[in-house]
Amino acid sequence: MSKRDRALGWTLLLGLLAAVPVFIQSGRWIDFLELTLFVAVMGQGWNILGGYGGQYSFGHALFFGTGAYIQALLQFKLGWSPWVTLWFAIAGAVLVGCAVGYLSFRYGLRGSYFALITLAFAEAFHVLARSLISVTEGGRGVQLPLNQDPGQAVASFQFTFANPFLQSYGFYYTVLFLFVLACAATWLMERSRFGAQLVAVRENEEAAEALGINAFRIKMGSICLSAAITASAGVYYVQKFLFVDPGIAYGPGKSVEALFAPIIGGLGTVLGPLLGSAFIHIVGETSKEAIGHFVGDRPGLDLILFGIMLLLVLGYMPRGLVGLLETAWMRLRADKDGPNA
Amino acid sequence: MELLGIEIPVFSWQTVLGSAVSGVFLGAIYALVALGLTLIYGVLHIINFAHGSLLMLAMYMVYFLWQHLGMDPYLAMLVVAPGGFVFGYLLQRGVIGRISHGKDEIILLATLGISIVIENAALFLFSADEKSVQVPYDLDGIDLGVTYVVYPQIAALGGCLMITAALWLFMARTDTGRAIRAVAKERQGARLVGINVEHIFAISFGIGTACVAAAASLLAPTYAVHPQFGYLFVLIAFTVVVLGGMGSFTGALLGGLIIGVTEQLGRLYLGESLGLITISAIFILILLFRPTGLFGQRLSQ
Amino acid sequence: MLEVTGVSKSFGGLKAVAELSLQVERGRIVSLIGPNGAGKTTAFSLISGFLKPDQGRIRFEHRDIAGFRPHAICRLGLVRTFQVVQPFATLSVLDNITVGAHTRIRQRKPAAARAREVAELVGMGAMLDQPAGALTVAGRKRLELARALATQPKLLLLDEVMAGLNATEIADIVAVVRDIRDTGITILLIEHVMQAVMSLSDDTHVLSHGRIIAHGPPEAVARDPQVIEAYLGHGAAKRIARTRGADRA
Amino acid sequence: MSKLPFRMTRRTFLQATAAGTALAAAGLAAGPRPAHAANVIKFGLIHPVTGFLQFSGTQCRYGALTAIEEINAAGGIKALDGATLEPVLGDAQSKAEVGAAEIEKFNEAGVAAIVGAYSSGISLATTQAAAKYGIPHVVDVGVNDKIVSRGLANTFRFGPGFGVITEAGVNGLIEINAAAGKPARTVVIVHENTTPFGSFMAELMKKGLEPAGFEVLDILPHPTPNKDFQNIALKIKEMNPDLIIPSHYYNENVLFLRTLQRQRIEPKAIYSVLGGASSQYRFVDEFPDAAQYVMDCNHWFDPRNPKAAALRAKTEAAGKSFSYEVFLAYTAVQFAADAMERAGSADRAAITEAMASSTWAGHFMPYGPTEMINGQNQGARPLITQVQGSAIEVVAPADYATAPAIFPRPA
Repeated sequence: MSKRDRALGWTLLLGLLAAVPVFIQSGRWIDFLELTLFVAVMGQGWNILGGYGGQYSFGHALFFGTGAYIQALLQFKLGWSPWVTLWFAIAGAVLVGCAVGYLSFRYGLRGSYFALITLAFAEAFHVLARSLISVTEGGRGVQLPLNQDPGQAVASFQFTFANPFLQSYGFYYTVLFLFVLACAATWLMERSRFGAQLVAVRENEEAAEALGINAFRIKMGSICLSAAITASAGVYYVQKFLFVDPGIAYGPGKSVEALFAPIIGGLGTVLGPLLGSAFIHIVGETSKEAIGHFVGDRPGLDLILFGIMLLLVLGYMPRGLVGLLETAWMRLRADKDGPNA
Repeated sequence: MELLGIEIPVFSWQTVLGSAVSGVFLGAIYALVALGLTLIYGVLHIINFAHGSLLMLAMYMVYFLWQHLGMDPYLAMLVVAPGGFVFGYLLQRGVIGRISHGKDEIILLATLGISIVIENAALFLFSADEKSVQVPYDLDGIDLGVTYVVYPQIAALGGCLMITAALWLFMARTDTGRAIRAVAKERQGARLVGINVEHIFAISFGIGTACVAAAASLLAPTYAVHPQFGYLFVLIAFTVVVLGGMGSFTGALLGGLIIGVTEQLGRLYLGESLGLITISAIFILILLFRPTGLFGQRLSQ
Repeated sequence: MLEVTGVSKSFGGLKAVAELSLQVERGRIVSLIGPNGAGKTTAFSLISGFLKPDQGRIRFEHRDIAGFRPHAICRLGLVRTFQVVQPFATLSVLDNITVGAHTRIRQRKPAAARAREVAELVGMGAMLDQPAGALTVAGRKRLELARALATQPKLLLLDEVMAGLNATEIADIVAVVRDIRDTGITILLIEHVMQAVMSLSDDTHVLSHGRIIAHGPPEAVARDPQVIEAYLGHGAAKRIARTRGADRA
Repeated sequence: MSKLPFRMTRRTFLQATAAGTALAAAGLAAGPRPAHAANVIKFGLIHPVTGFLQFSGTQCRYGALTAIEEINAAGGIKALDGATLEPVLGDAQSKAEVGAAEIEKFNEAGVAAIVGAYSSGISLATTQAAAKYGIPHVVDVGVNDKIVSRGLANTFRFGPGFGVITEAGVNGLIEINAAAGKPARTVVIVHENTTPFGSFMAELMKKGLEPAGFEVLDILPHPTPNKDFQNIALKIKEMNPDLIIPSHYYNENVLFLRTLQRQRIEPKAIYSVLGGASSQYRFVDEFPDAAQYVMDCNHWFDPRNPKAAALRAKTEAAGKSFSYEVFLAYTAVQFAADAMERAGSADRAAITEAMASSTWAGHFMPYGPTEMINGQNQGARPLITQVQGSAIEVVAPADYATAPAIFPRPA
């Protein structure tokens, strides 16, 4: 795909996403897009470490959860403004990323060992969040007061009770903003020395070291950026649902969601996480609707269908959706250019 | 007693010993679940997320054999273990091997996808109700003084030892066992000397599944099964595998026992909730300082 | 420029390199030869920081670099290539070389421009967009060289860049190595292709069982009976002397 | 790519996004539905029927669907010319964000009211999402008191929250103990700490029991799910309390009680508060020995009300266990349907209004006539049951008791 095609594609995509209120008024589909973008943001966070850096984390809930907990606790316990706490939430997650990265990379953990240690850290945080009741409120979770004064909607970063536009689109734009930010960061990274070196480390750490790349420092940079982006999804989650508990924050669910999207969409690509997330949600929604429509009340059947479709996609698209898209694009181009040439 | 500001309770020696003994029996259960996983991990180098779902599925099979045919759960092992082997073999050969194209990230998603399918198939077919096998000897046992040990616990420990021994003999004495070890060590080399690597992968996955099925029949008298049952043991099983060394059966056995005892003592002193941190702590420390585990050989990646 | 003094390294009980001492002077091409398993690659790994010496000193431009990490050594201007080539397989040739160029050049565009220059120098100008994984052996060897070169080294350690190539390809790469030297880069190379060693190097060290057994200009070293013994086994030197005599007769 | 039409309709947008997936057609077929078909009132049921909470979610859904079926069979909503209720099902997949997304769908489907969502965490998200559209939302089980205390006008809970349950548990225990001549003094509390439900209870219990002369020897929290209770059993054995108060979910409750039995631990009484299994017929049938004499302060129906017995028979005939999820969701739906009768309208605001002022008494719960204050039914309270033989008897409070408490239990 040429540079111009790509730029055009992105402009079109972002333009469409930004103009969503013009053609979608349905709360259901706004929410659908919101969830898709939310998972895409987490996926982009994972992608920076896993896709570009080749370090597969199974515990990205660590960053989502830490971001969410700090965001919730600072408001709950100290009454700080959410606009202030969010910086601490992101910084806190970056700190956790630093600590986990330092230990893992210093001791040279790669491949499945890295995957397992992130899993172990997420579980350790899960246990701590549940047990250190005086800090985290334990299993009862942290619940933030619901703002019901539309005048305070922006100040309280809550849009359940706000003017009609914010009520419908406030959180949509929040998560779209985060998504654009995450993509911009990824895009800039891809085009920077840091990005080139990160990919080099992924491809061959020894060769990268020989070429003067401090692999440890590069991987640290990658895990910190990854943590920051994933934590921003946690901030959004808390502001939208006003509740977090150990299971939501550190359970395996979010870790899995974060890695699904980029792997299906296309590892190490800017667009991959969005495509993957969209795919997951569309397949999830269609199988839910199809089962609901044709079979009726049979819990689990839709998820069986979802799982099977996932396996099929994995089997037939080894390069993810981005790979599929590129192949299709090339073919289209070839067809168009073919007769003229 | 206080340590670093944390109140450490004091218990009688009977309680501490009882806790440690109960840890041994709990550890046997961990080891049982981990035995199959360590083989799959050691040979295929994959993190099999479907392991818990396979355990759950086997538990259901044991339950149905008991419910409909009145088959004793221990006797059911003779049916579910071979059944598990066939299922595992086909799963690896027909699904995982076929769709993965040898890519790690796809294998990972494939096992996740399979666990989604199996879990929800269980929910769909068997409903969300907990099902438990009731055996007449459930409460009979031996009074060790410090704690009471019932026959199902003893059977789990004994079964664990026997399965470990059987696996060890199989790997050491049979041609298939040797071929599995060859593949685990040097995939390309094994291919060059004419070993059908895909077949060996599937055999290993099959044996791993058979192990977890055998574990299911030993767990059935103690635990009720439901579609989410697998989650109870998945993380622990990984910890045991890493602690013991990937691919090592003796490692899994000892790792299971060590973790069982550590966890019980940790829970005794730190409380049932915070005490679980001991498992994560062992996991992290082993990964950092001895990633090959207690008995593992040096494995690349 | 490079000064190795009394460096030893053992793995388990096996001494891979023992009391290794050698010197490389600025602007020269120095070769390190020896039979398989003599410890040549280990020596390279020690010099470039992939292994830590058990004892001994490694000085590069009067600075003790023993124990430095590879990336730090590279930044000082000493870079190695690998005997088993290690391209960044999914990246294009240009991107591979650009990674090397980034070591000195932060900005993307100048780094890519530099990479193009280097690619021209090693004769890869036409393959810039190919994925590195799809290159032939000869192509990969060149890429390995180009990537290292792009880091703007002062001293280049080449580990068997000619192994597995045919005669034409070897002739090409010999010319490239000379060109590199002519740009002012000092070269230390490990090589099995004797014809290349003879024609290229100003100075040769012979390593056997982890020890330097001979040192000097290549023609002189090639006649050293100890070297012949090391390569061809006990009594070989005498046999060769006899055949040479027969030839002359 | 050809030029995209600038203004997309919802339908074409869907087509565009779903293009490429084989099932796109199926998804479209089930697209937006008309808001109100003739004489049908859409009724949203949101429960976690897959994922970690699948058992309870399924039980709730069964109870709610049964209620809707019965209402329709009995002639629908009479004030609306016999309009029938049409259930719109939602699966929260045990995740709050999925629950909230389902509420958006309910809104577009035009539901008049919602019942759900079993867990406190999901209920917080669904009530909040429903509040945006003013859809009346009856919480069936979620016992977290914060669900109804945050001033959402659309949110109602017909059953009790944990504050009331714990208080009833404490008072019941004090009474029963006093009546038996105060044989029990020392107490150990064992509770789950993974969800809000168990986490809040322990402290409240302790605060209530100590002034009444009980000594709380220890509080032992544990996570859900939990594999093993031997440690807890050993600790209890060492402390040798008169009384054990467990509070957890079904599986853990079963495992805990069986472990006590295996370890031959026989306190004077096991008195659970929201005990999970302690007042479930299934448990009593499967493990009669472990269940014997166990008391439980839990959601329970008025044992003298024949409607409850009928529902139980029906539920068990359907192969389901008659658990509190079933009858709480069942009653929640009935409460909402009654509000529709009172409102004489399927309008959301009118139903909400009718719920807030409801005085409904036609239920089989021991709550008396309904009185909502801030969305909480004031009369809602638990009962105290005890397993006696193969029956679960109500032993307190006296006005509902079917048998006297056997306390302490016979040795």
